[in-house]
Amino acid sequence: MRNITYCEALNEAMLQEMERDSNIFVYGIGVPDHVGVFGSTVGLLKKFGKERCFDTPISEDAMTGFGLGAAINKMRPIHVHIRVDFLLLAINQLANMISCYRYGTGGTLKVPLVIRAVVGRGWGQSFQHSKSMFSTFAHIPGLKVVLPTTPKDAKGLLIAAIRDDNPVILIEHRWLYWQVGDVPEEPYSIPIGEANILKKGKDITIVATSWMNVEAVKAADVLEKIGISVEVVDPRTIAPLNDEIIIKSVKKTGHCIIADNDWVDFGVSAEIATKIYEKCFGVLKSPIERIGFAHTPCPTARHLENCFYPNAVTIIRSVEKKLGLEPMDLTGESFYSHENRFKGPF
Amino acid sequence: MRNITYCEALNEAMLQEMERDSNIFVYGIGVPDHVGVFGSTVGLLKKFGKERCFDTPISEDAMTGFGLGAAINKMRPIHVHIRVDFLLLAINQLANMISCYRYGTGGTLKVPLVIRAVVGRGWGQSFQHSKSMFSTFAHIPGLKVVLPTTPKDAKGLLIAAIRDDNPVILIEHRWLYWQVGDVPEEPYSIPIGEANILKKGKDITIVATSWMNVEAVKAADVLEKIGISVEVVDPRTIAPLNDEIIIKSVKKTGHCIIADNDWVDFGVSAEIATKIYEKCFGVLKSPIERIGFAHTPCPTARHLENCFYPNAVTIIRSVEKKLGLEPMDLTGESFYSHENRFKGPF
Amino acid sequence: MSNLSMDIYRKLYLIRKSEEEIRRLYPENEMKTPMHMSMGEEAIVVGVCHALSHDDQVFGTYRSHALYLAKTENTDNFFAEMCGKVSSMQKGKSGSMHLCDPNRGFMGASAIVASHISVAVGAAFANLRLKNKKMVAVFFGDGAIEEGTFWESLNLACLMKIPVLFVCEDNGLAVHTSESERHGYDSITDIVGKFKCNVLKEESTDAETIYKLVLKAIKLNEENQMPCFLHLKYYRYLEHVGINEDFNIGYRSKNEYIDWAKRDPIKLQKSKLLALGYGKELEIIELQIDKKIEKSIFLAKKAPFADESELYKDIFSDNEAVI
Amino acid sequence: MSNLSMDIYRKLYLIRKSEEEIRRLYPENEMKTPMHMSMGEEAIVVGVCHALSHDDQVFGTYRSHALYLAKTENTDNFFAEMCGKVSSMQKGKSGSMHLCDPNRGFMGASAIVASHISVAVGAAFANLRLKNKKMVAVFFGDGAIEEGTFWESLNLACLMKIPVLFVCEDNGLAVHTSESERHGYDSITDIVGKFKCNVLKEESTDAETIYKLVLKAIKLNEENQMPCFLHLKYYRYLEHVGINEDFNIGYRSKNEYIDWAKRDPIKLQKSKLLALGYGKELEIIELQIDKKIEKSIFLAKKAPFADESELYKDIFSDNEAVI
Ligand SMILES: Cc1ncc(C[n+]2csc(CCOP(=O)(O)OP(=O)(O)O)c2C)c(N)n1
Ligand SMILES: Cc1ncc(C[n+]2csc(CCOP(=O)(O)OP(=O)(O)O)c2C)c(N)n1
Ligand SMILES: [Mg+2]
Ligand SMILES: [Mg+2]
Repeated sequence: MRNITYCEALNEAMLQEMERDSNIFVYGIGVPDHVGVFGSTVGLLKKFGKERCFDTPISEDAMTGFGLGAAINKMRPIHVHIRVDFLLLAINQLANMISCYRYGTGGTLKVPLVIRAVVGRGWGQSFQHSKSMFSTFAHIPGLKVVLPTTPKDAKGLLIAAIRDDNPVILIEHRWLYWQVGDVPEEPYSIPIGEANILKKGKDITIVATSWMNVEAVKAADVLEKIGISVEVVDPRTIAPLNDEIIIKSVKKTGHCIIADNDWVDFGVSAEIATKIYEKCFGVLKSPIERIGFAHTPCPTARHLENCFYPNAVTIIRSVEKKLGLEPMDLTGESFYSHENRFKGPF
Repeated sequence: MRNITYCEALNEAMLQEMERDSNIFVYGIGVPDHVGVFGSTVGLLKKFGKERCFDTPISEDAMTGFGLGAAINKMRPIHVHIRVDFLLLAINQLANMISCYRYGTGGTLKVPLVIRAVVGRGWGQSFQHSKSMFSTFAHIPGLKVVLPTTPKDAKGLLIAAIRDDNPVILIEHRWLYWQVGDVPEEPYSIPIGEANILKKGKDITIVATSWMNVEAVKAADVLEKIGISVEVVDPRTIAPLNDEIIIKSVKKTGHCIIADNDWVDFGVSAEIATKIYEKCFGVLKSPIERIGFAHTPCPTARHLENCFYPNAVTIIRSVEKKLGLEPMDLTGESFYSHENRFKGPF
Repeated sequence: MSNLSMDIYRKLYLIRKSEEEIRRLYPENEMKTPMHMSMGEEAIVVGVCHALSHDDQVFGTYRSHALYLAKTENTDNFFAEMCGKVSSMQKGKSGSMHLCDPNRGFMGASAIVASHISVAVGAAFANLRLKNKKMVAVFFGDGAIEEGTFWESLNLACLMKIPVLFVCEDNGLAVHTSESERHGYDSITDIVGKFKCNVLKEESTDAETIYKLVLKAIKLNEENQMPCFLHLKYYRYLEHVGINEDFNIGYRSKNEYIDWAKRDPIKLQKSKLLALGYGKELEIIELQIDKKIEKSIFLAKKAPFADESELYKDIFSDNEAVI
Repeated sequence: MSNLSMDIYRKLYLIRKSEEEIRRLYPENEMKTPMHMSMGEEAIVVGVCHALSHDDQVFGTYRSHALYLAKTENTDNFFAEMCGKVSSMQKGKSGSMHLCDPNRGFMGASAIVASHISVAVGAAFANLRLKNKKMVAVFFGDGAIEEGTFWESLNLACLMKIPVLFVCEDNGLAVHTSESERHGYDSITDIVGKFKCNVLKEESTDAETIYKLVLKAIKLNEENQMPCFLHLKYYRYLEHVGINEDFNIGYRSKNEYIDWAKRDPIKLQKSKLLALGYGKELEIIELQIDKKIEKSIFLAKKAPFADESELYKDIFSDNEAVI
């Protein structure tokens, strides 16, 4: 047992892999500075020098193409974005270049490129720093999209991404950075494309992505007190989406809620719901409930932001409704509060 | 009755609106040249001069921001892209700027901006000129996304888009350009957010987008011969998605196929399917079948391209399977063949 | 001259004082929005905005406190928005990073580096077409010129003869990264000068100098119908985001700051006016502004938050029902 | 010299002849891929590629017939891919717009204007780090310099001292739009010259002149470790896409063509060699190439199409099962 944070796990994954393979390098805006992308790249510059850990101009599009070029020439780049929103400047590279480069060369070239992008709430980030966008990435054939939830996943999936010969986008929720968990010291990888049951249960299944897993587990813990047994399934990888464990769970429970860390409409929750409906046809006892962001741009003011984002309480109320329960008394329960974690400036 | 093509309908819509309101202008790469974006902008330069119909540098990102800037200052720009793939260079403007500009100004400014983008097959367009991407646009709150199918829709929805005070993206399949239909001469608008029943039926519902409606209607006509009554519903607008007519239809038929002009996974078909499953819970007689592109980059060679794209035959076979019918003999049927329409070069 | 100098001082003082109040109040955690402070850049925005008319338009970045106040002097809305209150035009939806006040020509601010530059060009194009004589100035940092869209926008404005003022506020830093680690050239003005563009540059912290430069830029534009690129240096006093100094971190030296602070734009303007014997007038102005700000803060604090339904409003025009 | 001239002629002739064959065969509709013909640009690609070694790498655009053949001389794969056959390395998936042959240093071609430029910079960066001495040249049109990513890539290469050859093939046109309607400046080389970049330009249609220029560029790079921007003019003989002339349309005049055709790169090289008395050798070479091409076309036509399962292959490496 060695408890470290998700952030430390990410850092350790890169450190160990970079020690193993000198062709791996990490780059991106702010990567080598003292803040190190919320701490995740801290220490890498000192250890590997600026040849392998470097800052870049504010040129997301070119820096993404740059990664592709280095990857087809046998390097293994890790490109880091402190917010996924900035990656929108490079969608052309993702959709028109990276995702199909190998295909277009008849399999001659490989594209071992990792793109890490942070999502999540801060100190009033507003509408330009709050998107998730992973459903768009998942929609495009040729990209793998991974959303680690636990510290153990963070290390294992990042190592798997680095070792993968294909482009992998890792989506990391910044609130997860502080999650603490048991993480093996030695390098290991967790297969891309495997779901994970975060909590076993039998009355209802919650499929959650990224941070929403933390909220879902919390909701499950609270509901347990009134005798409701919730199973929380984390797909971890959304492209390719392996739905086996999800389907098995829903077949068992008969009820399902999907809690996605994104807008609901045309999001990941739609694809997962469709798969479940199809494969559990006739088995589902109630329609699937989808929980996600309000379908609005994200506002700045905290009280509006709180309405924008769902949380454990949203999930609890939704479970109660689905199972026909009276709303339970939640006074005394302590839920995750960002405010308790930090105050500004960003 | 006046039959004109979809392309002529688009052209007429712009012409009539530009005559009405001198603040409307149309621009984009190739817009004023003799080819005129597959013919749709032909004649506008002559009529309105290059102040209101102009070419641009190959700078999709800036030209999109440019449209936003003109729109908030009370002009009404129409930005045209000969392929939607090029719009990927401007996703940042769509997602981080255009979609939330009004929101961020507390409703002070309006963004009456139309973006027209062409999708569809050509003479071996390959993986960089064959995307659809509209599910991504639909995912982002603050954008309206419209996919006209018939010539009448083309004119009415484009006029509606031009008159709308909000950003509207119009997705036009290039094969539809040759469709002929009755189009009123006077200017008229079709409300954004209204589905349309293209063919009435009672045994099964096909919800189709863009070109797939033509294939669906063809499939329906063929199936009619063996006594199968297919209802074809065209949502026309996917954001905001008004599913009333779709739901009514599926409640009536009990069976549903969604034929989307895009990749299946994480596409529009997932959102529509989820809505149907939810609102027709217990009513559906079989799981929804989703038809779309193969989940691969689009290849160039025609025989592989033919496997990539679904068509009326795909739909017929799918209906038969769903209704437990033997595959019917299709010899003698003539299906749409691109080859008969034109040969290269693009 | 003294009227001009005094007006300029008023704006300089208004900005500095407002930000000082932010520094005082931020730790109370009522302003839940990331503060990218302007301290140090006041001469630029005041100089430029003073040369513009009320109806002229500006576009800014997430670092727009100074620009917003220089253009609008609207401290009521400023503090209301910082506190996320319903009394702000944006009702708290936008925060510090997306200030706006279109009626006073502040057309918006973007927190995606460089993304507003092309928008400004489009806005200027519309003004040209509508012949309404409104100028457009777009402000951005030295980091923004690394984004491709800057070059696209510059090319476009030069090509179409759109009279934008491109105002590059060069503090030599993008977050913690110095210019030399980001730019593959020695002089941006040398490069831009090769476009069909007027180019002016200045390192002064004297707002009046900047003001005169901008008058010149506007005149140049009238003469040759070319946009103008203004390259203006300044020193960022505080950390990239947040209200503190950060000289202890080591990526820059405090000595630089000390040098620049000697010619601090507010102090500079004040000493000029004092030398001219305007001590009394200054006192009055400062007092008025202190009051104005105090009142704005009081109102902001007192105001309620918007109703939760506000979340769903103002996404679409005339179409609130459909979201 | 004569060997060099002859080698260069061989490549020039190979390219021209191959495209003439495309013009002959395209109406048969077996090549179902959009043809952006190279005719007119042969001197550039041959001049550049001849100065590169076998292992050096190039990146091209949708208009890469000439570049592909100059770098690889691989007519078998070329025609197989044009016909969409399984005998091509890409098995018909890519067509005319996405030629590639990494083993011969042709690293790929993109049909999204300018999108490959940054990829080339990254590839050159990898070569630098891996110390494998491979040069990288990236080819793009005068339209590509309007895309922001060109400027980002240029800045990056200059900043990081990555020795890329940026080869701008300037035909003065983007589809039907002339340069003056797209560029807000007079001279791109004047601009790029202000970056930390070597700049060379040439209007010659003599491949040997280009060849020497590139040797100079490579030498310059060794001396000062800066990338090099080569600005090379040429005339596009045919329509933007397709195999026909288009002088009847009116956006350009046939007289321009007639002027350029007088110094057509293939004719020019041939007449130089003829003047030196190499008539016999030329005949032999031409005959060899005619045969080579004839055989490649024969093989391409004869080859079968790939199995339909090919659609799903080569998306992911080692991971064909998961798509
Ligand atoms: C497209 C994009 N990339 C990255 C960022 C993160 N970021 C925020 S501010 C900043 C530095 C910008 O520097 P500069 O333009 O010089 O402005 P300054 O902060 O110095 O005023 C960066 C990289 C961003 N906001 N947008
Ligand atoms: C990003 C993007 N925008 C638009 C197009 C459409 N398009 C194809 S070729 C072309 C012109 C390019 O001109 P240039 O770079 O000079 O190359 P040339 O065709 O002259 O060789 C355009 C606009 C495209 N392929 N990619
Ligand atoms: Mg800066
Ligand atoms: Mg050209």
